[in-house]
Amino acid sequence: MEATSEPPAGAQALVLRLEGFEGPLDLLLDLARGQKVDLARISILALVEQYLAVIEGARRVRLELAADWLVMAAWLTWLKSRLLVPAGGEAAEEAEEAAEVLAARLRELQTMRAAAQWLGARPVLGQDVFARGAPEDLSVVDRSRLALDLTGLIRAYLLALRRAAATKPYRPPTASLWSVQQALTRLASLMGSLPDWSTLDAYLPEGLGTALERRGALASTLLAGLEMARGGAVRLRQEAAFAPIEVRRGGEDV
Amino acid sequence: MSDEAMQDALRLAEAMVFAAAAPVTARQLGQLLPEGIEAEAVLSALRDRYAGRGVELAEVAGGFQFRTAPDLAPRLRKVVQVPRRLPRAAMETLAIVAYHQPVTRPEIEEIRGAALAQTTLDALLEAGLIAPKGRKEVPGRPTLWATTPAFLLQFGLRDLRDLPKREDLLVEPPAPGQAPPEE
Amino acid sequence: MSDEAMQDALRLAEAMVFAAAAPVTARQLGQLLPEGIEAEAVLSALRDRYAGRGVELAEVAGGFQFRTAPDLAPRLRKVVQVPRRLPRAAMETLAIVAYHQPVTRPEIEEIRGAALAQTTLDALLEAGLIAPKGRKEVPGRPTLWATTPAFLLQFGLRDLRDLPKREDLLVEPPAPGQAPPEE
Repeated sequence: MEATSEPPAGAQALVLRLEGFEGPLDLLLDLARGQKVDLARISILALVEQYLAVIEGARRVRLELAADWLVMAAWLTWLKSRLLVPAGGEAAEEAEEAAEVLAARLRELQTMRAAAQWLGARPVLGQDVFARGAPEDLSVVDRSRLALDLTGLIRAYLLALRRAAATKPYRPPTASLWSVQQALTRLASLMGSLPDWSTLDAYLPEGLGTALERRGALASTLLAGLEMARGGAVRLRQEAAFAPIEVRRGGEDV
Repeated sequence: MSDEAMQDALRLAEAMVFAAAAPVTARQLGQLLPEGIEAEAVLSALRDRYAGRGVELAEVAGGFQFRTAPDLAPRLRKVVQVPRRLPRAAMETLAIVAYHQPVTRPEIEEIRGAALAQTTLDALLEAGLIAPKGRKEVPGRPTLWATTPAFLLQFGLRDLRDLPKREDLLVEPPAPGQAPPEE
Repeated sequence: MSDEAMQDALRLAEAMVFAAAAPVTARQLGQLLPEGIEAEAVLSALRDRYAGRGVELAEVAGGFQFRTAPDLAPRLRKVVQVPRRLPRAAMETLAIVAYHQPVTRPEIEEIRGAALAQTTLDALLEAGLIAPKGRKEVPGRPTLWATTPAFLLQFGLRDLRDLPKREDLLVEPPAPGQAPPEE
């Protein structure tokens, strides 16, 4: 091939601006356009030879070539060898297919280049045409409504209570114990309204909260019962140790 | 000045005033116009051209700017609702009134463990979320506060019993001598 | 429709499109017009009124927007700040995304036959011209890219169907021996 001894003049020029191309496909497209026919009828074989001549020329001027340029060169060398075999064989068919894929890729790249040019030729907003520089905002903000939800309300409540608890010094709740005097009054007023021999429990006041209050009230009521039994107003009995203490009106005998 | 030159100047002035982010002065326009064309005359002609239209040329801040015709502005006005939040103190006070009503101001302060600013109370009153509900029969007869129907509406409640129960919200400190509530 | 009603509708449309920062749709205008007046007819009349003026009514990105006439650009650029044009690689990438969307980065690189520089992708993203649109269900799940409404706005397109057909892009074979038009 002639190119090996003397690369085409065009190829020499291309070598010098190889870096101006974005890659092997970019160069191939440029070479294809140089064939002065439309992309549907380019000669892939001629294209391959031109590309390989450029790579050869680049090597001669000891230009560092990126791997993708060499990969493309290797592939195109393979393609060239297949394109040169007589038509009809399996290898020739394979080569034709590969050549068609390459031609399709070149057409697609060319199409996208044309699309980019078409877009670039449009009047671009901010470059060639301008929208209103100071648009008017005619919207009015209404802040009269409140954004409230239950979750927020409850969170605020808990926060307030927690903060208040944290700031208040701890005061143990005052124990309200049922006094003997209160038990005396209650026992005296209730005596007779309950059946004979009721347990002391029945004479406890209502609304006793804690176990402590209950035990305190029971003790006061027992003391009151003992006090009244001393004067004979009531009688007390207990069937066995730790059994409930029962009480009844005093006076007449059973 | 030829009519063609004036038409060209008018187009340029129109485009310039339209595209500029700030009002355009006669001097700025003049720098773009060819010799012999007065910027003031062009702007005056431009104002006449837009007189009575949906957009008018207004003289503002020493320059010229297009503005929506005043009579159309109300029809173009869009109301954007931006609901505001209540400040934290107001939200806490509202929650306390909701759970403890009817409640006096000193009681609210006692529960919150902080003084209640008049502005906070005013904000809730103005929003119609709370209202006075009689007076407490103690010395000084302080006003009692309660929530309003507007409060229910705002929180999407049918009635006050729809509020989560206090017991479900609070783990109260265990009373002495009593087993602590389940953890 | 009476002439008076039409004049009023024209003024309203003019004011609305003028004031808005984004294109106004026929539907948005229709909501402001009285019964029996077609928004499309009003916008069409408005476009006729502004034809040949310094500011023109353009149909872009599904709506209508006033824009300065393209022939005034050289003079307006002297007074309006103009951002830099996109470099060729970015324009090509944008064209590929526009025609192949949704498309992955490896697919773009395959078509261009060159790696896609990060700066190119960044420039398109920053200009808001492309946006991620899900992921392709292949190993590695690469991001899919598509054009945005800002792309339509920027290039004055009503919608993506305004892009020329692929066949029409190559009708004219590239002039022989000519250097690529822009670098």
